[in-house]
Amino acid sequence: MAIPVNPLSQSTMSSPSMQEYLLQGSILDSALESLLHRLRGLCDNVEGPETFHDHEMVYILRGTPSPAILRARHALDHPNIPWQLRYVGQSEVGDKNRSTLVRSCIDCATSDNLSSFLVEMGFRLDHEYVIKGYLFRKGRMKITVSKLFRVISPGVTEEIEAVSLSHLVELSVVAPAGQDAVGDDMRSFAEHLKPIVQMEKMDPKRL
Amino acid sequence: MAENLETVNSALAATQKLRCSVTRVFTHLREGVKSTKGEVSKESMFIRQLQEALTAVTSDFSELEKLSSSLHKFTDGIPMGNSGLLSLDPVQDKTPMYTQLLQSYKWSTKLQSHASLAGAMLTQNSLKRTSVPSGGLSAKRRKTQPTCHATPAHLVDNVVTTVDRSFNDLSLTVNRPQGTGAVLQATVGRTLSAIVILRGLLIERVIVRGYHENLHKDNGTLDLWTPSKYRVFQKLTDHAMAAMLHYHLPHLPEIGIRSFMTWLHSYTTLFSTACHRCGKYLNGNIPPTWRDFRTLEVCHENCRQ
Amino acid sequence: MQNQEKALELSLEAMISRVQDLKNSITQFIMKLEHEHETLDWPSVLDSFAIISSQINTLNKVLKSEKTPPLRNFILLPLVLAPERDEDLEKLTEGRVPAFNHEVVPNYLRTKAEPDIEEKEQQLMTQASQLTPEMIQQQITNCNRLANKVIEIVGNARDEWDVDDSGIRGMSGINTSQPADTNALITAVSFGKGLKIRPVQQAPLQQPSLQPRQDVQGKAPSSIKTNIKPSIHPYTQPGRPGQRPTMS
Amino acid sequence: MGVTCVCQWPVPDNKSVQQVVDMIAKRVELLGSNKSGTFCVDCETYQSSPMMMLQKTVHIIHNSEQPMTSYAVMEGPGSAANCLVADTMFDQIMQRLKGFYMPKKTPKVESKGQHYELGDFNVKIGTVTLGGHAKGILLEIEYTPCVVVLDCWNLLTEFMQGFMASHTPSLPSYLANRQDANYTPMDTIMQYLDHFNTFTGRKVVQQPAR
Repeated sequence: MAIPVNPLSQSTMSSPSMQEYLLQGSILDSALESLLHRLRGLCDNVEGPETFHDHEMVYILRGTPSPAILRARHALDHPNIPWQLRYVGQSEVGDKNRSTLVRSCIDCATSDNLSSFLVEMGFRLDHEYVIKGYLFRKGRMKITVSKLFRVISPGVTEEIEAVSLSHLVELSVVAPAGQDAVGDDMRSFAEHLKPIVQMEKMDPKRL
Repeated sequence: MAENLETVNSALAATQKLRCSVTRVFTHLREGVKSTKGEVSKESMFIRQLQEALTAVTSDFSELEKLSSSLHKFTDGIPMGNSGLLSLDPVQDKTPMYTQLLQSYKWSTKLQSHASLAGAMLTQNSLKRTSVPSGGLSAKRRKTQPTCHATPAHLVDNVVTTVDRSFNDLSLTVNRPQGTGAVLQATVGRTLSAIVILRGLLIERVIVRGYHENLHKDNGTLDLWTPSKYRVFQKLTDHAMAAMLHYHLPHLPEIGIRSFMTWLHSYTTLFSTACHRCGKYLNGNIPPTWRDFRTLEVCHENCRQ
Repeated sequence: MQNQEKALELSLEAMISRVQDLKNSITQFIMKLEHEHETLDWPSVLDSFAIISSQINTLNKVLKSEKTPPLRNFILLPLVLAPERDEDLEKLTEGRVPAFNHEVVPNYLRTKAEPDIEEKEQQLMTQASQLTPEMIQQQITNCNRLANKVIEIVGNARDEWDVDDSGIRGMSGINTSQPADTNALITAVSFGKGLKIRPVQQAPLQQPSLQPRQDVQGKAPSSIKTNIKPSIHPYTQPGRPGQRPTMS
Repeated sequence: MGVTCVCQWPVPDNKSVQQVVDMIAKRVELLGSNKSGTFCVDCETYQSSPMMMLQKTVHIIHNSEQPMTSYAVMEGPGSAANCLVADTMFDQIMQRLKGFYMPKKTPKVESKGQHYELGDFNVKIGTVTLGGHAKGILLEIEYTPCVVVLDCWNLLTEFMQGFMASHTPSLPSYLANRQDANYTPMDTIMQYLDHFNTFTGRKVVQQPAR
């Protein structure tokens, strides 16, 4: 998939960092078709969704006060496009008024020696997974419907097994901090997906 | 029909007769008056005989004319074959085929005459693109020429693959963006890449770019027009055009391609070989871009003379 | 007298226009049936029926209205029958009745039903008069019972149908996603729960799903780490603490 | 992008850096080259925090020729220099790792100056500054059409002799190891890093490049 690198991202360097607004849900494989059908109708992709097949490796650097976690991701179906390095901050659930999960995030495109570089920086591979699915766009919203696979033997992305019988559904927007109107847009879009899938702000800490 | 045949026969006979009498007139005139001393009787006899002969001619001629006038009706359309029959079509306004036919015939005759003129001129000032003398092989050439730009695709592929295999650091790939015409992407070592446009097996255009320059446009199609941004490769494109003309062998297109590729392949050492004449690498900040067509000798463009 | 004539004229006009409407909609319907029978769907047929029946209703209303003088009291008397074509009549009837002759007049001007129908009616009347009141009562109850039964069946069928429908709707709320799966997927993506590299090679007998999942923050057994590292990142090997070269 | 050689031009004791730069610029202009803008290469250094077991250094280098790219070069004992090519967002990620990698106290090194074009050659004359103080001169000579060092080193040498005379460098040791590989902008960065390291007086552990 490789979220395209925004060449204008540099201009935002001085401004407060980018934030990701996120809603999550899941859909059983059996009902996948009806969800895709609805998304096809709702979203901007005229020629159906883009597909992606990515391998994500999560690296961790232990230390005080808290470990640093970086996610390295690369597309298995397009080996030539850059790898993606992603920093994801703590998720803030906020109060009832806030319609989505908000977390700071930094996306960075890199060359393919990323994993060895991270290891040399002292990071250790924490876990890895393969993710395969569809990507829809609606304005600046990004909707992914994807299946998560666990990697059976480390580093071998061909031998995989599904984590569950459901597809993960994520609705996200990356925007400069403080644009809470984004959340309302997302909330109203999520309404359109009911009752097939229930998009909610899931607090991972409570799960 | 038989009637006509008879008339024709008699007309033929009359013609023969006319011919006889005319011959007689001329023989008589040729013999002339035997002696110059001039007996009046002899002279007058000569004149009388001539008069007789001439009257015979006139009568024969009038007879023939009579016969031919009776034949005229029939012979009208015949000599022009089928097209003559077209002219008999009474509704000319609706089917102006005959007039068009005449027009086109006129034009094709004109074309032919112009072409033969041009051909004559060209043989006088030949460009000497080929090593074969133009005179002796004209028959052979006429046979081979039409085929070399309409070579079937698999033959082109075969030739390209054999050339591809014969050089280690020259790789060729064939594209056919517009159906029939093949476009070769040639990569020479890690020095340059070139696009060679073929028509059949004849090279039509060559463009040379750097090894790391894009051969494709943003939309993924081959970029056939943008020149290289590097001076060296712009120069090389010029040289390649010259080489293309030099190796132009319409009757042996395969050899043409092979020799062109051999020449192109010699550029693997573009940056690593010094000029053979002046012994330097640079001249005007450009490496030796010239390779002799026959010996592949390396030199700067300015050192050639 | 004049008033009566005026009323008659008005009511006739009204009737004629109603009948004209009715005729139009019937022709439209026939056209529909003839030309669009391939694409025709049930709702549009029902629409046409509804139009026709409403028009018949209004026609009946016109006939029964108080303003309409009792038409029964008027007499139509054919004075002359003519076997020739009558252009005016033909135009008036849109070509259906070309001449006012002996053939058509009895059909158009009759006031009674056809004889065989009359006969059948008579038969039924005699039959009815022969029945005893008890039998009539019995038949009425029978009929009612049957009707009730049919109503019940139809009602049941509709209830079942509704249940099915709501079942589908209900399912999409309940069964297209499972909260457990949602949680599993989100924890996996966020913390790698269930994705940690496990010593599959060392424990081939154990089912992967039965393995205890490692704690997110907890340290994995060192044997596992060292076994996995070299296979992924051979460069990490030289960098051991003990081998650090001295800096000058 | 083509084969590039970065080399140092010595500054004699009796002249200032600026004087020497002007002298070189004059020579290059005499060759017939055109000024085509300015350039800047800067380097920021992060040091791993003492609690980490291994002492490691990460240099973040930017080159104005590739304005959207950050080069992160990792140097550490016992490991070869490893260079990650990333976009500029990597700088922000480094800031998030404050607990582990701290920017070094020493000021930023950068090489800044004029950019000249001469046919297919590019010449950049850079003044190296360390926290605002001019420290020396770095010349960058690029031959754009060629991507293999082995092929065009002689040619490049001939070109450099044209205006550098006795200061013409020999093949940089970094390039010597990658003579046959395709040249990448990263290779230019590594050469700059080597030179920066000598300017800052850091100990340079020459590692075989990958």
